[in-house]
Amino acid sequence: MLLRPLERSSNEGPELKRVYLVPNRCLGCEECIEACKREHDWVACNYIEWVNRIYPVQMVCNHCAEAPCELICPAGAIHRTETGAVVVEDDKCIGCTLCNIVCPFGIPKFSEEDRHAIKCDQCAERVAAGKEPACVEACPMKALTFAEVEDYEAERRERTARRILEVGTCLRRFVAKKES
Amino acid sequence: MIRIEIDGNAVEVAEGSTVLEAARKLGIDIPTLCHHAGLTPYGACRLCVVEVEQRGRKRIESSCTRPVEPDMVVRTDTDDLREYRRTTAELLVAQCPDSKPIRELAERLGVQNVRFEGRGMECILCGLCTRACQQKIGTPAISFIHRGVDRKVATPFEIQSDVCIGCGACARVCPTGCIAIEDMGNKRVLRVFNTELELQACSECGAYFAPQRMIDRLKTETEVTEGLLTRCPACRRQAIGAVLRQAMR
Amino acid sequence: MVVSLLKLTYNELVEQLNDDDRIVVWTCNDCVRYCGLGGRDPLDALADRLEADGYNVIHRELCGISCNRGLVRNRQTHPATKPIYQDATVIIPLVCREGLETLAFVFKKQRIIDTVETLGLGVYSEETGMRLNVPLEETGLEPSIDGYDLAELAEQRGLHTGPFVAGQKAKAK
Amino acid sequence: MSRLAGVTDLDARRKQALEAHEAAATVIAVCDGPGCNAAGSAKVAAALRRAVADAGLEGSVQIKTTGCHGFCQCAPVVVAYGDGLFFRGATPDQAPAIVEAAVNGQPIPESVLYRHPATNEPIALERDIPFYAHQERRLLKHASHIDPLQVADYLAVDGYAALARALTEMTPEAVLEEVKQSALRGRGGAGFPTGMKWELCRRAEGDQKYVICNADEGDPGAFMDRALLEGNPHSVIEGMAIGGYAIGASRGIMYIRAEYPLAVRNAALAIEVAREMGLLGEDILGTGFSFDLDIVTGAGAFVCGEETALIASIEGFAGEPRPRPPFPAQRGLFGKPTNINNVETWANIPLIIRHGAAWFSEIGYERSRGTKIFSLVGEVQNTGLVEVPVGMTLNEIVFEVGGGPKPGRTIKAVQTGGPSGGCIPASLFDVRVDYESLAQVGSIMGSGGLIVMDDRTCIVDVARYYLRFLKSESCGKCTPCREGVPRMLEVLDRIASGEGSDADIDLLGQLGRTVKGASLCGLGQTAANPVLSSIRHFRHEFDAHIHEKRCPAAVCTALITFHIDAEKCTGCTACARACPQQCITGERKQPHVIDPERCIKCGACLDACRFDAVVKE
Repeated sequence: MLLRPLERSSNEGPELKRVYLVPNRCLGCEECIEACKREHDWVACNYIEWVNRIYPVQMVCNHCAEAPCELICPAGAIHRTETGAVVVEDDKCIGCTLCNIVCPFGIPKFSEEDRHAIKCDQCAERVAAGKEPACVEACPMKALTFAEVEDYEAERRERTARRILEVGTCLRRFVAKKES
Repeated sequence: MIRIEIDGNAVEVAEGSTVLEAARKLGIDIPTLCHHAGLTPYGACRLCVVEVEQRGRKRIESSCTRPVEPDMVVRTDTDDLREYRRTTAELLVAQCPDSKPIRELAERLGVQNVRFEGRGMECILCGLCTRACQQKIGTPAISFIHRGVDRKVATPFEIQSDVCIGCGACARVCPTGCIAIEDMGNKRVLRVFNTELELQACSECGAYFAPQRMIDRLKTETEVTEGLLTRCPACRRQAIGAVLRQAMR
Repeated sequence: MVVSLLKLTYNELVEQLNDDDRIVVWTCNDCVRYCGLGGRDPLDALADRLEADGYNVIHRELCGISCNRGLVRNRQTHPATKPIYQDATVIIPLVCREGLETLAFVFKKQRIIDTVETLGLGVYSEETGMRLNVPLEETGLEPSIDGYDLAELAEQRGLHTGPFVAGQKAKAK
Repeated sequence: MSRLAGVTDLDARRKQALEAHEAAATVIAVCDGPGCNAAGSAKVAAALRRAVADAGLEGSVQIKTTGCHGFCQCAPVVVAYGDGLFFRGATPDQAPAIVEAAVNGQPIPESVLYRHPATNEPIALERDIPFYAHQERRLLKHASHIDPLQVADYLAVDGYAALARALTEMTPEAVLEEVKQSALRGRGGAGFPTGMKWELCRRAEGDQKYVICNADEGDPGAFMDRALLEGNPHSVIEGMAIGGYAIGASRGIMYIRAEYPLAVRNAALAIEVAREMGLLGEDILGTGFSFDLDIVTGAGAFVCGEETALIASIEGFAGEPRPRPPFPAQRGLFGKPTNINNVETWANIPLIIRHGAAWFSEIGYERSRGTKIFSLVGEVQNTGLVEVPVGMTLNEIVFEVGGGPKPGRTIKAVQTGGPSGGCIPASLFDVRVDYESLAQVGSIMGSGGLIVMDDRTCIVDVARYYLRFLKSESCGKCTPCREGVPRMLEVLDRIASGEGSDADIDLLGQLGRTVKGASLCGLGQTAANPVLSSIRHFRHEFDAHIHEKRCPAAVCTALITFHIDAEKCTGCTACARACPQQCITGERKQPHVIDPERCIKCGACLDACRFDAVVKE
């Protein structure tokens, strides 16, 4: 009864936008969390994790394809919207917390006050209005981007290429010196 | 789509929806206790009763269970209905005199004084917990026992349940909040159901984070890597964060 | 990183508050966090203590970079927080001097309690914690590679290391 | 028993049965219904067999045990055919005399002779007894001819002829049309037209359909369905098979409450026999129609008589009603279209098919046609099972069939429809007993319980009795019924103990309206009827309890006192010896006195006194 068959084909449909992080730009100022709170009735659904207690990494729902939370939710309260976001329907949630335990990233929370699970809905209203999600807009360091995979990868390729170029220049100079 | 009339307003709703859903779409407030959008309708609290007129015949029905049909005329606020709701609410307060949500609801429905001696219960027998447990979680750990005034929610034989996974859905759907779940050390205690469950310790930080039975069940029902399930969500975030930091410079 | 110390103790802070004040406790989440003055834990500890002592804390604000005028002004105008700042009478900032001035610039109507003294720039590391390396001129200290210990500085100058209230929850009056 | 290949086989078997019957010169039928059985009918039957053997009449006299004849007042009842000599209250000692009377025709020994209660005239023949004479017995016509365990007896009275006719001569539509034409209405209480119900189920889409026989008769004082199932189970089986044919259902279920072990046994044996004979199962009578029956025993919850609760119970869930719609005809047992009728309705079907809709509907009143069986009980001369045309007036039923009140009493009211019905006062006894007329006076037809109350019955006490019953039978699912009924009982208890006020009557009205209006199922929706109708018709009795602190019928213990009339008391000490509280004192041969402080009002002294000296007020 609990597990419904894996029937959804995730790779079809329109290109979907996601929130991506450039970790070394993140200061850990938690502006994203505050922005999320303000957007979602003072309950944030994203986290800043401190790796080795120094490096901040912003953690937000990945809206996985074949999302475990969506598959495990016995009440059918978690579903995928047209924009590809995996969201909780508050009034259908029965509060079993299975989504919280099953998420490989440990993202969904449970609000004891409102009695339903809380997770990122990718600011559905804002996105529908043509804006970026609150966390992306609020990030003062522009460490977060809201983009389709292709666009984000293109930017990332460029970043890496630039680094290789820099390293390459260094190396060439170093090698040239040695040879001479 | 089916077009029906509620309190003089026409509304179109999808086939298979209930009168309650149609009324809420119109912004008409119908009080409910045993209704939950995620669970099958039950029609037990009878607070959501409405008058349904069809082919000239009027009937009183619970709006949460009544599917819409074409040419239905619904009235949600007649004198009779108000009396039914008020009396039912008064009976509920008499049943659970100490329950704050029930008192508030009764006040809203116009109950001024309760003319009956309290029964001192905390549970209003709305069946949300049993439905969540049986239909959704799929482990019939709790159900109604006895009948009439003796009816109550309990595990079989009112002893430690051997199927409860300790998810706590029962407590969270309860409108009166009478099911308490406490985590004490390595035990999760559901005192009203005489049930104690062992909690799983996180393999990283050692914190107790979820009942072992729940984890065992998730292991059989999901494809999530097993190592992850034995970590608490906070440690999972840490682990993934470290990976991200490494991978995504 | 900017190195700051507190000018006031908790008792001196509450002397400046009235019973009918509607208080916002504000913190920056950057340098002051490393100095042990600000960030989420000191914010909650202070706000809890104030509430326990009967003060009307209407909001707790964590503004990641409080010396950024845009971000601060954003709080003032955001639909979710706008009514709060229209209502508030006092802001208790847990920020550096720079942040304090930004707050004072943005929030004209509120009383902003002067809580910190900024001493200069420093470096944070896991082993040594925060140390002051490049003091401001008015401190009269020489720049130093090893840096100055904050506790010692606080003692010398009559200042206080943070936080106002240590992390534990305050007891009721 | 060999399988019947076709209708000719069936006719041959029927002929055989008739011949066997004609061979026996005299048949003595001993009623073995629950009432007579409790009165020792099994011993009487054994004694009769011995007497027959002793007299050497084994060839010509046959002893038969049958289902309930209906006249429970005279239990155990023995009837001798051909003339129909009637023996009341037979005992084993009387067996030789009964056999002798049966063989020779007359005379009936005085001790088992029936006498007219009013005129004291001896009546020898069953058909002359007013109790039977005023009835229109159709379903019960052969009650005293059929041994439920002998299918031959049923075949001899044209049993299974209707099934054969339906299967071979009629299309399912024609059967349906016949039932619709007959205007038969559900005998379980609500009176929904049976034909229409069948048609809804027939029209519903589904690969599998079910017909269910509701034999969960739970009304206090009602035993019509029990008598039918115990006495003539084949008629119900035949009706269900015809219904299955008309509806398109191949499976049937009899839901019988476990408190009726004899009904369960007889029905199970009858099903087994019918199956062996090929009247149930695959390819019935070679017509290609298949229909099979199972028995499910209920655990005796009154609410399981409600259709949806009954279905839940069969499915293995707790017997709790479900909201309708969807109606069982749309989604019933296991989600399939299901038709539920009660025992009496099913038993009527073979008669309709055999004799035609016109025959069935020639009697009755307005929209209610045919006959209805009532169990007439309470404070009336003739108690038992009576079958009368629907629409007979209560007067006729109570005074002509029932023989009127017991000596020295007056009849006050009749409760119809059991705990779901209402009290009808004697002033309204010219009301016709049909679905619409009863509803007009605030009661319902119900499944057929008629409880007669006389001047020694307290209406408040009766209402309390029904509420106590409903309180313990409410499943507890919905709030108004679970909480409202016990609260109404609390208020009535208050009134019965003399602490009531006028506000309590208003409170009862308010609670009653809510329980009636807002409850989920039929149990709750009718639970307030006894109280509301009592208040409506007997307000003066409630007022007497509230204002005068007096119970007019001297029933409510808090409001009555016992004292001893000194002039009548002879000082025999019988009362003092009977008193469990030992609160009656007095010298031998001197008038005794009851200590009112310690008296618990049990009435033991009243029963013990032979001089009418104990007075209850």
